[in-house]
Amino acid sequence: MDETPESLEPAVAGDVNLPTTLNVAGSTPELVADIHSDDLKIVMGEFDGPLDLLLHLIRQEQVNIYDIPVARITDQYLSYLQQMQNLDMAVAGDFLVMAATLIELKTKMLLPRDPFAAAEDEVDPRHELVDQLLEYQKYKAAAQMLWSRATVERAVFKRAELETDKNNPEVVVGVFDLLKVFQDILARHKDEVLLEIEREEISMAEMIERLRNMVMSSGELNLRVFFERARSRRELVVAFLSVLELVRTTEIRLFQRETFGEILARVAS
Amino acid sequence: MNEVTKQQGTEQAVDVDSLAGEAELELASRESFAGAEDEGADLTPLAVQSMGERKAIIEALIYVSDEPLNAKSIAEVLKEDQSVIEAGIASLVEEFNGRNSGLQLREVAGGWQFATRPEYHEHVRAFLKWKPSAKLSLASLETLAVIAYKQPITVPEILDIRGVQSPSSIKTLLDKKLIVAKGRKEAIGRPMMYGTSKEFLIQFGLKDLSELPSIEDFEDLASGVV
Amino acid sequence: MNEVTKQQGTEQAVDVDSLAGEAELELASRESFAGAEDEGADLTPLAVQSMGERKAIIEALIYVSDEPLNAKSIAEVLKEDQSVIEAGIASLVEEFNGRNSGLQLREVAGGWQFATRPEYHEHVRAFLKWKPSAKLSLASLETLAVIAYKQPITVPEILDIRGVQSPSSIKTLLDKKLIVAKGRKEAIGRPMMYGTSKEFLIQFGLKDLSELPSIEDFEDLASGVV
Repeated sequence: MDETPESLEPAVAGDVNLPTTLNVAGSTPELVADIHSDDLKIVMGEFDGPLDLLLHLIRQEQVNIYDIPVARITDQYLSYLQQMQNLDMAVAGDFLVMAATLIELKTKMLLPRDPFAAAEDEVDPRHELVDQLLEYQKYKAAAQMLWSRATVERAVFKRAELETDKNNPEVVVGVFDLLKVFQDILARHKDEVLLEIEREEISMAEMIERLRNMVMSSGELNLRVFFERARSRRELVVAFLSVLELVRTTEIRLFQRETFGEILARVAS
Repeated sequence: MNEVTKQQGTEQAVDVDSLAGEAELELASRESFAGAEDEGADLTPLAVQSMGERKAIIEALIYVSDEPLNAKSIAEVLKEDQSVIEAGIASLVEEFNGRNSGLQLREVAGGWQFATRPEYHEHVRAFLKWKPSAKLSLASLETLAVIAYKQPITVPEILDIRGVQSPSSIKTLLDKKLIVAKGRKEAIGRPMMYGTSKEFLIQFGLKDLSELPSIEDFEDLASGVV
Repeated sequence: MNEVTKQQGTEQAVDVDSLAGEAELELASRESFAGAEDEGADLTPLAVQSMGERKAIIEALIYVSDEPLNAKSIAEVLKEDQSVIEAGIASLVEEFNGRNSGLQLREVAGGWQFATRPEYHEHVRAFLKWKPSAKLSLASLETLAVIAYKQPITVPEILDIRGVQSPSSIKTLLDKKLIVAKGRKEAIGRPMMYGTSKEFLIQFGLKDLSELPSIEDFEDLASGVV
């Protein structure tokens, strides 16, 4: 699941001081003790997604949203993901996609500008991300407005149930209720366990292990071959990040035999 | 009408800050207070300021109470003398009687409750009878679900799936025009087959039956993979 | 109360003409209207005599209705012009506001309903020992905000705006009946579209969707803060 399940939320939500006024910026990450282990974990549930985390970092760094220092924010973002690695990677799926976007953006920002292009023709590579952040911010603010409304609504009470209501034990239904009811009947009728096909999610740690093994066993690995094993966009992002990780820890190094040739990985000696 | 309601809106906008302190992200479900449990802390209400306010609070409490409410209980909540509360109630009763309201405040089983005035019982009765209902009982809903997903289907086949006889549900659904007869099945006894109607599509906001959610749609939501 | 409930069978032989009997029934409990299933009864209500009576009847009907009740429905039951009913409601609203009542008549989800005034929430809460049960996470609220403003909207489109998968939020919102399926989008995979429900309006105290502030209003707010 790419989102903290609802059932886990109270532990988080209980400690959040929800703003009473419209406060757009993200919330603060928090360290909580996991009752099942001795580790302290960072609760990512507080960030409602990568955009939320980005907004938080932008606010924390007090930088202009229209002129994001991509390198700095990207580093911050990645170090955040580092801390998340102990968490279930499935939770971080969308966070990884954003990591890839940021890294790509960082690269683009490093490229020299086309000296012949007119200044106004140049599109800021950050443009799309900024738009996305601004759009997201609006809905984040709208969510707070809804929260305020619900809070006010909590001060208003309707009459208790009358016998006339109770004698109409009826339900308002939508199509999903219809489906749910139908499923319940089938389950009741057949009492048959549905075969669940697990959608396998490979974690960052597993991907790094896979990369390590592939490089070790052949001495040299064509990254294209490695990337082609990825079966989903998410897996591809994880694969990409694992390469970055092993390069960063200088466990492997990358090289090309010719300009524009295949990128190969080798155990760093 | 809009003028009138607008002022309500502003009136309600007052109190967010004072409410927010207690609140987590909580939505009042309409019935949620029915079986409520005590939270214990900070439930001490403000002291009542005036007779007018006292009456208003008494009115509110009687209104939300699911049982006739006696002066003693109200006095306990407001931490006031029972006689003061009794005076408030008497004044309220008089007020509701005086304004020829559709509601009355009356004493039943040792407590006070609101009720509609008997003079208007015919209108109330007509209303309750008339009240259009897009609602279904659970039994009817189950039958409808089976028909929607398995149509055309006969009554014995529905019994097979639900494990319960559904004759009255079938009648209800036919009455509500949510299902229609779809000819007879070429089988012993030539039983009638049923399917969903155009009215069904309209009520559930569907263009056609292919818009019904599938098991996959649901499982995707349930398993978190979409 | 149980005596009365018992009568709520399929059919009952209440002598409608015997007003005395009826009145007794009314007095037995405010819920007595539930028993009004007598098929033989003449359900055409008496003509409304005066504006005062009309207001009283409107008040009674809104009180017994389990959902916010709109002027159109009242007009249909009373066989009167909707504008006349609307005038009656407006006058009632004014009356309740004027007398500093503990109750208000307010418009929500396109209908009218009585509710306690927010000013007295502390006393009501103390009395009910009320603890809200339904909770929404911030993630679910965000998803709900996107759906409210962009409906009908598909799950992938929500992902585009929130930057995060929202299936468990969608499921929560469906379970709480705050959103409903709104057919399928004519696009690859025919994804299900979602929109907000009547329950959404009720729980957030909205007359209709147009009462939501424009999403562009949040733009200035949002960019002002960061």
